[in-house]
Amino acid sequence: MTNEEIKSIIESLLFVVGDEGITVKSLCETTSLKEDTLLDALKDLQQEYDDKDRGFKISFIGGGYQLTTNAKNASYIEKLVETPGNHTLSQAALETLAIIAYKQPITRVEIEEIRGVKTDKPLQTLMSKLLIKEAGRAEKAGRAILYGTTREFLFHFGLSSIKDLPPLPDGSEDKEEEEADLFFEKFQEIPE
Amino acid sequence: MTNEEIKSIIESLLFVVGDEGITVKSLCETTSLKEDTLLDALKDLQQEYDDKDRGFKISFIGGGYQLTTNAKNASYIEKLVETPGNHTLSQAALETLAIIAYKQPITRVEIEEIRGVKTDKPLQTLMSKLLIKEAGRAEKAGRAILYGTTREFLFHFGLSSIKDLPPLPDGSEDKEEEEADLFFEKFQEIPE
Amino acid sequence: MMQYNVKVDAFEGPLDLLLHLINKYEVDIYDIPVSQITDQYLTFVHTMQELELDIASEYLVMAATLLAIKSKMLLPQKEEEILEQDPDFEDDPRDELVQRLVEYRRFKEAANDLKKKESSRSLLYARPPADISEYTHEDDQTSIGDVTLYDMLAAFQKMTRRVKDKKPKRTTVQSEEIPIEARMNDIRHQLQGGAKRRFSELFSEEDRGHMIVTFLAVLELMKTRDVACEQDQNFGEIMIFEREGKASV
Repeated sequence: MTNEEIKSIIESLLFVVGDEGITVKSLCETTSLKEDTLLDALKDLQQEYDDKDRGFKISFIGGGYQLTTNAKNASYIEKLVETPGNHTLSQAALETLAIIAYKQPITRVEIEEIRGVKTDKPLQTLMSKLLIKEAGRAEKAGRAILYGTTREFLFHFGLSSIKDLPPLPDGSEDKEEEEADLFFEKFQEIPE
Repeated sequence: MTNEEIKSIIESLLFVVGDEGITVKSLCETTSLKEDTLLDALKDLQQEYDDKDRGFKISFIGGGYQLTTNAKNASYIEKLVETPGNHTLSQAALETLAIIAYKQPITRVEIEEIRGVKTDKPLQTLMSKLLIKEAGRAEKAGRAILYGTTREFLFHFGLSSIKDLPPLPDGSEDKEEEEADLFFEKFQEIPE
Repeated sequence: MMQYNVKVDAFEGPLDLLLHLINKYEVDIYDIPVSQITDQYLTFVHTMQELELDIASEYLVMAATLLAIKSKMLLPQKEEEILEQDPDFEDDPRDELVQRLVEYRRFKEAANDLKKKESSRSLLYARPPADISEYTHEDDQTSIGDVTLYDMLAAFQKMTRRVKDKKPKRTTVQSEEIPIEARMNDIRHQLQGGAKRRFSELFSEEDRGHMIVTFLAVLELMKTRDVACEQDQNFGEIMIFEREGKASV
C-alpha cells in the first residue's frame, strides 16, 4: 500500500466513525497495518490538513482520533445550521470541575474545603452534564461519595486523556478579575 | 477569499450537513459567494478528491451535494463494522434509544426532529435487538407508529422500571432560557 | 437592587473575595496586611447586609476568622511566650489562611484554563457516525454487548452538542416575523361579529414563539379593552370575545 492509499483509507474510516472517534488499535486492526506505518500516515494527513488550512482537522480526543471541522470556518457553520448553543459552564462549575480533574477521586467535603463554599449545586450540574461521575466511596469520612471525571469531560474540553491536562498552575500569577472590579465600582457609588 | 479558502469552507460545510446534503443555493447564501465562483471551487475540490483518490467523494444526490466515502475503501469499512466490541456503530442506536426511553411513546418523525438525521436504521437495529417495540399509533400525524421500550430494555440496563432512569443529561435548559428571553424581548415590544 | 445581587455572584465565595481584595490593593499574599484587608472585607459584608442581600454563612465565618487573626496579630508578646513553651506553635497566625488562598488560586486559574479549552473546542464541529447499514450483515447477534446506561446517556449528550438541522434558528426569525400588533389584529379579526372563541383555539400553532406572541397579544387586547375573557369555573375553558360597546372595525 502506498502512503497515499493509507491516507485515503484513514480518511474514509475517520469519516465513518464520526464523533465517536477511533483508536489507533482499531485503525491497525481494520487496515492490518503496523502501528508505526499507520501513525506516520495519520500524522502526515494531520499535517497536510493544517498546512493547507483545509476544512477538516484531525483531533485526538478521549483516546481516539476524530475528524472535526477547521475552527476557522466556525462562523459559516453557525450561519448554516442550528448549532448546539453555548454550553459553557458557570464559574462555580468550572472551579469544581478543575478541582475534581486534578484531585480525583475526591469527596464533596474536600472540594468545599478548597473552594470555601458549598458545592452541591455545581456538583449536580456537572453530574447532569455527565462531566463527572461517582468513582467509588471514601474508606474514611463515612464512606462519602468520591467524584471523578468522565470520558464526556474529555470530549467537552477536547482532551485526549486526563494526562493531557496542563500542569496545575502554581497560583503565582496575578490575574485581574474584571467582573469583580465592576462590582467594586458600583460598590463605591453606594451612598453612605 | 482565495480559492483555497473557499474550498476549505465548502469542506467544512459539507462535513457538518451530513447525509442531508446541501444545495448550491444554500451554499451561496452561507458564503455570500456568487454561484459561479462557488460551483468552480466545488468542481475543483471534486476533481482533487478524484485525482488523488482521497478517502472522500463529493456526490450530487437528490438535488444537493454531499460528502461520502470513496467506494474503493468499502472493504475496510466492512472490516471496521465486523470488528467486535466496536461501540462506534451503536452510537446512532444509543441516541435513538435514549430518546425513546425518555420520551416514549414517540414517533419516528419526532425522533428525527430531535436527532436531526434519518433514523430508520437505528430503529430497525433496536427492534431486532428487542430493546424497543411498537407502542400503538399516534392519534394525529397519520396514525404513525409510536415506539416505546421493552422489558428487555429494563433488564439490560438493570432498571426495575422506566421511572428508575436517571435524569436526562442537561442541554434542554438553555433552550428554555432562550425562550424566556424571547418572551421578555416581545414583552418590551408591546406598544404603549 | 437586582443589579447588586447579580454582582455578589461575581464572587465564588469568601476566598474569592479575599483574593480580589489582595489583587485590588496590590498586597503580597504571603504578607497580608490583615488589618486593612479585614476592614475592607467587613465593609463588603456590612454593605451586603444593609442592602438586605442574602449572605452565605461562609462569608460570616470568614469574617470571624479574619477578626481572630487580626487580634492574634495585635498580641505579639503573648505569642512569643507560647512559642517558648511549644516550639511547634505556628509562628504566624496568617499561615493557614494564606495556604488556603494560594491553593484556591491555583484551581481558580486551572478553571480559567479549562474555560479557554472549552471555548476553542466549541469551534470544532463533528458529525455523527455515518450510516453504515449497507456494510452490516443482517444475521448479526441480537445481543447488544456490554453497553451501559452511561453509554446511552453519553450518546444522548453528544447529540445535544451536535449541530441540528439546516433550519435557520426558528425563534429569531419568528420574533421578527410576527409583530404583536399583527397578532392582535388577527385575533380581533377572528372575534369580529361577536363570535366567542375558546382561548385554547388561539394556540393552534405549536411553535413557542407563536404562542408567546399570542399570549401577549391577548393580554394587550384586554388592557386596551378590545376583548374580554370569561371563565365559568376554576380550570375551565376560558372564552374570549369582543367587548361590547366597542365598535367593530
